[in-house]
Amino acid sequence: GDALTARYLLQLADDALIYAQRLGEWVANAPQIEEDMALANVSLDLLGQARVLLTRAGELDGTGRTEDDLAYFRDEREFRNVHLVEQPLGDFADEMARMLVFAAYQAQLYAALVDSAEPTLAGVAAKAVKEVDYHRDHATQWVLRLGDGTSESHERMQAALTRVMPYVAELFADDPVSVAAADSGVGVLPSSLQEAAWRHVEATVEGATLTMPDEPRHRTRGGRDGIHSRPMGYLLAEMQHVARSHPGATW
Amino acid sequence: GDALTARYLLQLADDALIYAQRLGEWVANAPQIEEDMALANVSLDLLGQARVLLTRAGELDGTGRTEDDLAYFRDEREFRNVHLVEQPLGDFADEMARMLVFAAYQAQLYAALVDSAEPTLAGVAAKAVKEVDYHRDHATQWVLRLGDGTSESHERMQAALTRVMPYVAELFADDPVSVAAADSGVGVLPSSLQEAAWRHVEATVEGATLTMPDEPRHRTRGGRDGIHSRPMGYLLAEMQHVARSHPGATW
Amino acid sequence: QAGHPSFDALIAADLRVEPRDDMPEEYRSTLIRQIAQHAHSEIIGMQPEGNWITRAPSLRRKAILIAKVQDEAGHGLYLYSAAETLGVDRAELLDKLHEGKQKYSSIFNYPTLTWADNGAIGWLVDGAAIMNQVPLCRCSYGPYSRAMIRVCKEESFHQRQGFEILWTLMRGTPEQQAMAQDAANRWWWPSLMMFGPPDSGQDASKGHTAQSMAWGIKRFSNDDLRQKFVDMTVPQAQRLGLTLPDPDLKWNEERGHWDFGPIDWDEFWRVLKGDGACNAERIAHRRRAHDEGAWVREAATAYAAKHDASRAAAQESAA
Amino acid sequence: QAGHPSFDALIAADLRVEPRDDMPEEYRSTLIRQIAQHAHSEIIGMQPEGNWITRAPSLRRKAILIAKVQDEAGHGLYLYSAAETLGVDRAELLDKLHEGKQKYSSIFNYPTLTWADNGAIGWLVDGAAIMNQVPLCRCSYGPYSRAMIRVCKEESFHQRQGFEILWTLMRGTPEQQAMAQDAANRWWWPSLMMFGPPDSGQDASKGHTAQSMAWGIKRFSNDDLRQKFVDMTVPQAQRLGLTLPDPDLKWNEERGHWDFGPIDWDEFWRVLKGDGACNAERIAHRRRAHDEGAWVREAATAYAAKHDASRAAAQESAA
Repeated sequence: GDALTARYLLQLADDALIYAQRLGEWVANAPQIEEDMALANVSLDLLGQARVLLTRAGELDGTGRTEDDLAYFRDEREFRNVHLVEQPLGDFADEMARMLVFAAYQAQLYAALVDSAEPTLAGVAAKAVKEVDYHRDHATQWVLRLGDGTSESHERMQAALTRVMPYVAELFADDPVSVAAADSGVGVLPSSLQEAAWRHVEATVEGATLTMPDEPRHRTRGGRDGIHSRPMGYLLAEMQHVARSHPGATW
Repeated sequence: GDALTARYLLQLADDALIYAQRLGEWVANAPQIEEDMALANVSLDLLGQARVLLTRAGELDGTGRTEDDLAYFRDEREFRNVHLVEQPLGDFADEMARMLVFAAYQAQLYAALVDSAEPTLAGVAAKAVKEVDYHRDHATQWVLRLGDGTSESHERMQAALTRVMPYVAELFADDPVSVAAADSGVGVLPSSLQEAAWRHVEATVEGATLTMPDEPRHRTRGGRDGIHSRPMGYLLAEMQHVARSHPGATW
Repeated sequence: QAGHPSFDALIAADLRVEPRDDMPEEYRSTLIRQIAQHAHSEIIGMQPEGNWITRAPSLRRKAILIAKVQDEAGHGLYLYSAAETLGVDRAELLDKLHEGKQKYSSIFNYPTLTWADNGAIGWLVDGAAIMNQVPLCRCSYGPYSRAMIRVCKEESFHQRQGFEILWTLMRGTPEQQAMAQDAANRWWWPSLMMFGPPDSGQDASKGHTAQSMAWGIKRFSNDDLRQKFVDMTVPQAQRLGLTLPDPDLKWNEERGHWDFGPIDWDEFWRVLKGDGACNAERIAHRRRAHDEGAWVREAATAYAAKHDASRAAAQESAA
Repeated sequence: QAGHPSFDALIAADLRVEPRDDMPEEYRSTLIRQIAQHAHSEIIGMQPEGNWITRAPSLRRKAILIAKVQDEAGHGLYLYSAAETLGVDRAELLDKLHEGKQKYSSIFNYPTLTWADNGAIGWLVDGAAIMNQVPLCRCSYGPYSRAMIRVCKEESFHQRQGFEILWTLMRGTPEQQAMAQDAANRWWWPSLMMFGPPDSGQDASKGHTAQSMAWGIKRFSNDDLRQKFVDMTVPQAQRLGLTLPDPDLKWNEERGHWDFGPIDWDEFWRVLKGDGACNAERIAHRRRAHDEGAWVREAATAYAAKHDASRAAAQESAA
């Protein structure tokens, strides 16, 4: 059904949108100017994916909402992104750990979705596979450099890997919407992406002279149902405040 | 005129409101439980002052706006508070430096305003003189303890005094609204409060075995004209987001 | 083990045991564990609501919320003081909290996602807490029972405030009503879990219930308290216009109680063991506040020592 | 001092001086100072707008804004590279920025208070920058002139985007119009100050203008550029429907230029000397980002050294 497809697109869009928002916070805060540019690039790519997906979701769900209606006028409980992307900035190693995991996931995701029965999604995927390949490579190169750099960077990178672990399982969990979307040929089962994505992560970690952390005691859950973590409310307050302060305005 | 009085009340109210908001951030973050309670107390007192003053300002300016209209539905450029109160939390010494300066100012302010020609303001002042006396004493005691505590606390307290200095002059600057309010018997000239307020600060600093910092190279200005610093936008986004997300709702 | 004849006599007569009284070591350690857990719950419980102080949607609600979180800090203080009468000190108990060696109520590992959650916490969580705490006002240990009398008075005030938040939302916009219903949906089951696992009927031999009852620390079983809470709360939900998320909820004429569906004890144990939404965050928050405040506490101690010393010297030279 | 015949010949023929060419030490140091200041301005200039990335009121505007700030980072890189051809390196120049030994454009010490400020910065600040920079595309130093050609192309794009932000606001709600007017009010005078203090007529002997002109680094006086900017901008303001905050602004038929009122040079010098709204904040922000990133840059260097070494070893053993 269209409502289901819309809901599936919304999940993908929200992951991209919220991560784009977080990466936007790095701009003018990165360790070097080249990295300000690179992080801005990744942010822009994700924002681009989000915009097309949100627009299409608003068409399919019958509400006629625009990309901006969906980004600026939904409440926290209506956002469908995983917890990984909403976490506040940590240090640069945290960001590279997050990007490595997320881009490894998205690389498999979009590779599968180029054949989606939903044409807009197939189109987004065709473009995104190349973008995400760059994101994954960028994170990979940094994990290698930090892991095999100085002893401080090695320790920080190892600690960041440990900190990112609780957020991983949620990416590959088969939520009902993804299951239904996979059944209808629109989507792909998240669990089917895990092995290939994780192979890349593990190879990178090994190449970086780091070790894979133990399984975490805690795993995040609920993002796809609009259950978010504490930082999400503040993120949305910041993101939406100007738009909400001028209802009905055009920018 | 009533609009002028309203504008004067708004300045006083915004100082109290925005500082109450910042102090609210300390709750569950203070160095000890007693201090969570004390900072909550100061926040509550200031919030109480702000609520009465905002309500009266909305009556006097002819717009019929409520305290919540004024707190939640004004934009940054319409807030009239000084920069001191909008600064993000620093360490505990920063907070005690800010509280010492602000309460020393407010103690003189409200002592003068008990005779205001505006009865609501006189009423707020009569109650507030006692509250502010407690705030000032609380900050004073901590500045003494930190200044004359350990060498770390001495250094931190001294550094905090240096950091607070750029924000002091704005409190005692004679903005046109205060000048007019003083002329009409409603208000008091900020510059007339400085000597007594500063005497308390200097005595405290001396008693705390600290030294008064040099005059700062930079002084904040413009708060009374709605020119704020970078942190103000984020503060308002957080404070107003829920209210703005539900226009017209009652809570 | 040596007997404790005076202690046994006090318990038998349903009188209060006071700090100076002789008492069995296990009674003391049970009380320390329970009072500390209770104090920790108040302190950790400041976070889920404290999180909303900066975002409260009206100034009146903001003031009420600050005052409420402040009360929770106060409850923590009373309770740490009660624990201190048993020969431990607050710093030691806080260290145990921070190291995960003592617990706090698992309910605070659930997140506060919307403003309505502040209503649901007041109504359901404080409601359940009161149901647990009122009997503790008659607890055999004097300092604990007296602390609980103060706490319960304020808690019932909080419970009414929570109810009123939801009442206002349910009379508001459709979005506000949905927000209230969503909060009730999420907090109902965790509130029922607050009474602890089953400990009556065939479960009566598990846990500490029997011993605590014999010592006059506990007066009712978990299951009895849970049933009382359900019976009290269902009519309140009806008055609010909220649907409680339990299809099995129905009045049992025969029992004179509300029947309710099975509780997901797997979730309870999972969260208790650390895999709840906020376990890591709550403790990390506490530790950060505590660690960042260490230099302040040290300064206060150093200052007091200096000034006590100089006061003592002054008195000596005056003598 | 030794003469520089080949340099003099290049300048006289209005040809480009290249890095390998002999040049007077003062020419080199003037260029380093100017290019570094220009690069620093791009980098510091990321902050006032970067500040709004997270709050841009539409996704389209957010994307445009990210791309713009990214361009500024890129301009900074081109310019640092141009400076490096003169025998300094970027790290050294950044240190001087962080220590306050080299300047950046004082305009960035003004705060961005509302969304409309992003429009005003594009329209007025980038507009003034272009006016300053277009002549630099013909600067006598080759690497600088080539960097400026790239920069100017992108800047004029930014200027149009800024204009379009304001255009949209002026066709929006009354609140949006007020926001745009307020931004124009605050940015107009500081934009005029961007051309620097008066340096024509009786002021012609002050400052570096004369020497820089002789060397082909500067092509027009500050005052001429300022007048060109005013002449270009006033009709644009009229098209936007904005009032510029200068009661003395009027067309002078005789001069064929717009007359404008006196500039508050006291404010200019005050801000330049450190007492502007954001001086301390801008440098503190840069230093923090730089210091927090030190371990990352060190790691990259260490990694490159290791892997270059192992590559070299591999090549050697293969040889």
